[in-house]
Amino acid sequence: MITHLPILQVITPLMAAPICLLLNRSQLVWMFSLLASGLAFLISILLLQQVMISGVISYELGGWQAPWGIEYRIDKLNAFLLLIISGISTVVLVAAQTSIEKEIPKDKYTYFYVLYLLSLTGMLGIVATGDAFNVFVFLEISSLSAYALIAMGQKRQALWASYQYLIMGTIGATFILIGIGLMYQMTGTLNMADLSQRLPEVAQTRTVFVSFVFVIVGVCLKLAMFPLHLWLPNAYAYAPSIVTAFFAATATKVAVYLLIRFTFSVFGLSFSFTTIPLQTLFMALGLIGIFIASATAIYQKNVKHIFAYSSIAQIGYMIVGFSLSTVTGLTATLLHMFNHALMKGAIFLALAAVIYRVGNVELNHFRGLGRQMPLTMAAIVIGGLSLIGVPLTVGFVSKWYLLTALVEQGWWPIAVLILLGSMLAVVYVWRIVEVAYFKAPLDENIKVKEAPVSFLIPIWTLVIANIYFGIDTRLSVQVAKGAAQSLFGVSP
Amino acid sequence: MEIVITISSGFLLLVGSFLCISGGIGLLRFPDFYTRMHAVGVTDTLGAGMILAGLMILSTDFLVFAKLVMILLFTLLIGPTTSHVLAKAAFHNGVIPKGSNNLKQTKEKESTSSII
Amino acid sequence: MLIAATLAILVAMILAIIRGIAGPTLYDRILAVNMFGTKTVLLISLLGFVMGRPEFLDIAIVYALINFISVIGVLRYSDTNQFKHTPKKNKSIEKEL
Amino acid sequence: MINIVLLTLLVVIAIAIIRMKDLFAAVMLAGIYGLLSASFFVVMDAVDVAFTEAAVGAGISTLLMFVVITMTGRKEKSIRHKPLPALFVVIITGGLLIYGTLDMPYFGSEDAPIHNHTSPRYINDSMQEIGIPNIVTSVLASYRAFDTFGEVVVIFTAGIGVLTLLSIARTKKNDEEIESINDSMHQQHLVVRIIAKMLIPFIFLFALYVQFHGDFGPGGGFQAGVIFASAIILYAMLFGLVTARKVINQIFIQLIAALGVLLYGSVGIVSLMNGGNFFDYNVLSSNPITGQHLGILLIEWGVGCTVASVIVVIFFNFAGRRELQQHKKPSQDKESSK
Amino acid sequence: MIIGLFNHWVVIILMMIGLYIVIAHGNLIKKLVGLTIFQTSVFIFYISIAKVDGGTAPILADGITQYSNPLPHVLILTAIVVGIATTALGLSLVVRIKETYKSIEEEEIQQQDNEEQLTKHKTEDSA
Repeated sequence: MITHLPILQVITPLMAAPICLLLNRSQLVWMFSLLASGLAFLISILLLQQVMISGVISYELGGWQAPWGIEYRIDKLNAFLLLIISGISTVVLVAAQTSIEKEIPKDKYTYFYVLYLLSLTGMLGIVATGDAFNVFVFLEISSLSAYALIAMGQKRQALWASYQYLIMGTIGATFILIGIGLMYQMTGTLNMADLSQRLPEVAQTRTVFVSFVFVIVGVCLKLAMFPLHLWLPNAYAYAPSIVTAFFAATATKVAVYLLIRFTFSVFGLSFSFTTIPLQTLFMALGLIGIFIASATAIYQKNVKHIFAYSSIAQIGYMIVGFSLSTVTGLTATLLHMFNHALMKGAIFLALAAVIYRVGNVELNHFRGLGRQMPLTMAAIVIGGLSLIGVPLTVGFVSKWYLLTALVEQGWWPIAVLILLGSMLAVVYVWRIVEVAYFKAPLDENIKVKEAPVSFLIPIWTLVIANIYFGIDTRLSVQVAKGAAQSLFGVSP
Repeated sequence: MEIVITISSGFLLLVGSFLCISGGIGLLRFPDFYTRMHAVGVTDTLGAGMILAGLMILSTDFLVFAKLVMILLFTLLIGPTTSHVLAKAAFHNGVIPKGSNNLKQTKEKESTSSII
Repeated sequence: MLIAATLAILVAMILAIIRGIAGPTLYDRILAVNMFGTKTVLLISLLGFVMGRPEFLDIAIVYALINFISVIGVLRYSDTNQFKHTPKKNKSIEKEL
Repeated sequence: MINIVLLTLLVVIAIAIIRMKDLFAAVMLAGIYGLLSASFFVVMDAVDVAFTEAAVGAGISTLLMFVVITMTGRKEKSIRHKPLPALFVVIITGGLLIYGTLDMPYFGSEDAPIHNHTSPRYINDSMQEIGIPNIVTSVLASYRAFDTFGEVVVIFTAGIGVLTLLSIARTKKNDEEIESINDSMHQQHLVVRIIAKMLIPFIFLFALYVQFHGDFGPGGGFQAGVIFASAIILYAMLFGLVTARKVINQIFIQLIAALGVLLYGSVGIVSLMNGGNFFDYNVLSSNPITGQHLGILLIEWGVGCTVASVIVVIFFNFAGRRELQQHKKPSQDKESSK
Repeated sequence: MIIGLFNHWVVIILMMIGLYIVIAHGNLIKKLVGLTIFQTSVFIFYISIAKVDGGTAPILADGITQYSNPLPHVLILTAIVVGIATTALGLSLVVRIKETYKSIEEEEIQQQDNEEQLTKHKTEDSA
């Protein structure tokens, strides 16, 4: 079975989804999806271990040789991403049953879990595959389930947000489809490894240039990179809180992964960064994104909105690291993907707990929560500190690597700008802390209880991971660095 | 034998094409919905039948022949039915034939015909 | 002769499209779509013979069926009030075009 | 030559769709667009694709749009909110694409890379390796079986998505009232009902033919599923949703949809158990070719089941929502007048 | 060159018409129609690159040597299914939006959202 791990990784949640539909008992379905997701997590750990020891694993589906059949190709980068996605999914699922009680009508529970598993499948499939068209198919699985999950939100704005996301997402996916088509037309293959072999021959043609642009724009739409981010805040703010926690921690990471995969592995480093001024463009957009999104976050009145905009800003950091196109820069991006998943997972789960107890996450309703829900609010504070990049939290590690990478290149002014951007994060996190700890509750008579244990366990798992990986950085840095080095073809 | 097949199929195809085009012209040139429907409904079924018959003569394979027969059966069934339903629905929903200026009269007719 | 018939069908299709675009009433359009559908069935059958692979007539059968079903669908769902055709509306549509 | 005519017609229709204010007309033109593009696919030798596009693009999606329009209103407001920026984006994208075409291999040229790298193996060796004449089916169901699995999961996801959004708890009272309305209305559809009763068995038969004939000609599980579903849709449209639901229970269809996905996946898992890779049909039987045949047969059934049931589910939910709305409206009006 | 690339150009025009409808129109159903056209045009593009001059449908038969490329056909079969899935989901969203907002025009929905936001903030500020 050990040789079949790559496919089992994707197949486990995939097959679990229709079985869930057959079970159709809410408690049972929850347990079962938790089991499937946990199994996927276990498999991803085994995979990462195997990749770290023996290098790239290739798995030929249907037993057909690579450019003819579909190939799964797991290297350090994939394995790392698979670990993040399945891990977060499992942790978030623990809280799911309690959280959806208040947010989703009872007869839709089963559908919720089915869609959740399908969405997980889609993300894992995108990351695991080594075939360009297969990426498109699994991208659509994850997006379609995402649209439906977001639309399950209580308010009517959820529907509108989901519709907007559907339009933007489909345009993005179709752009990727056009890009893949042009690539295929010039090379005659869809396999990523094969493409990277055959693309250099035709790299000078205008067609390949256009296909590159289309793939990048399509991925950036999915990524919610700065000028294309308009769908994200509402989609995150109005989705059911569990869904927000899951997507905020994983969905954009998958898009960043695609960006890295296409630029570094498929088109190749030299092509990607020479044919168009990708470096300056992404650096500029990333920085503008950090500032505008952080500034917008400061003026939001809904805490979910605040952190949704903060997500866009954090994507900016990843893009800046990516645009450096050095080993350290990419390491910083990969680390930040991992760290951001941990902190946003914790924060949004804590917000889910607040919704469970208080009913909404408008900033005024946070008054006095610091005393009423101490553990939950402490989690938000630690997550917030991590967002800012305070030492001893994971946020610090990735910021540190990013700054090192910038200084390596001698780009001092940008390093200063990044630090300034972090200051903006201080402002919006402080606003929440101020309201929660230093303002009297809205209504003294209403007693708000601490969140139930089923919330506290996953929240604090993530918070402790936040601190642990902030102090003991060996594991995460080793994997991220290894992945970055292998992308640059440097032997570690 | 060869010549007979070619000529007869050619003749059928020609007539069929002529009917199709004339139906199209009718659809475009006639003054109101009901006359247009008349033009299309009549020529469509016959024209399609002719062309399909022409193709049947040309076909060498039994399966092909059988499929053509199926298509012909379907068109013969479906064409008139659609025309019927279409005309009824149009009349029901108040499309008035040109020339019948008396609106009231048609309205009355409609109300009586609504149970048909 | 097959080619000539194909061309004739194409001409008929173009005429149907013009009527479909011009309207003016909903039923004119449905009629045009229906005629277009039957013409497509014929076109596919003819193309099979022109290209020398007539075994693909299955597609033509599907077209015939789908055409029927969609016309029935349109008519079945056009019995709501908003589809009541009034002469006044008719004029305004004509003006628009 | 004929492709140029068809493409020109497509452009004309697309432009007409932009100008149409009447949504009903726009959707109808979109249906024509689907039919035309399917004809284009036939000219381009893509018979399988034409089959699917005709059934889906011209049939199912047009029908769904009609149902929705009757719920949401027919007229488009004349505000076009951002024509200039849109034009700008479109011109940039289009210009870029046209720039990209300049180095493309010419249309139909034999020495284009795509005809010389992977596809020769499919064309030359699939007969020995898979043993069925339809190359598209071989590639779809064996070489790239996992993509097709993804496709089935996509349609399954869509089905569940529609269910979460539109499904409503049905009450018996509601059903009965809707049914009585339907009965009075159905007197009108006498002729069509008889014709439909004659046609429906043929359609089912044809669906089965397409399902099994997919190895030798155009067709396969997906197309068969759509045809099968369209027969049920035809029945539901003419005999009323409640009657159709009595014949085909919604829970039951969901079950079939899930089982289809499971059937497809379990073929892969069985091949894992037998020592091959996922979807390696060679190990399903002692003779590789027999194994391939068996594998393709089973997964085509999986596809057919899922697609048919999901499309039926989607249609039932849309139409059910509509009937409920239509049914509620008069009673609401009464209340408001009081 | 013009003959060799004409096909591709027309297909690009079609794609752009679809994209234009999606971006420029405010009606939600019209947007979905535009999306369908956009996607269908991409399908047409894929299929037309698969064509080989003198080739025929990729179903093996005696006496035929030249076949068109089957792989794009397979890809587009999958993509068509993805297209219908997206359309169905989009339409069900439209139905729900119509039920809750009583409108399917982008402008009006946006306006309602803004108003709701404003009134909520006002009441909160006064409180």
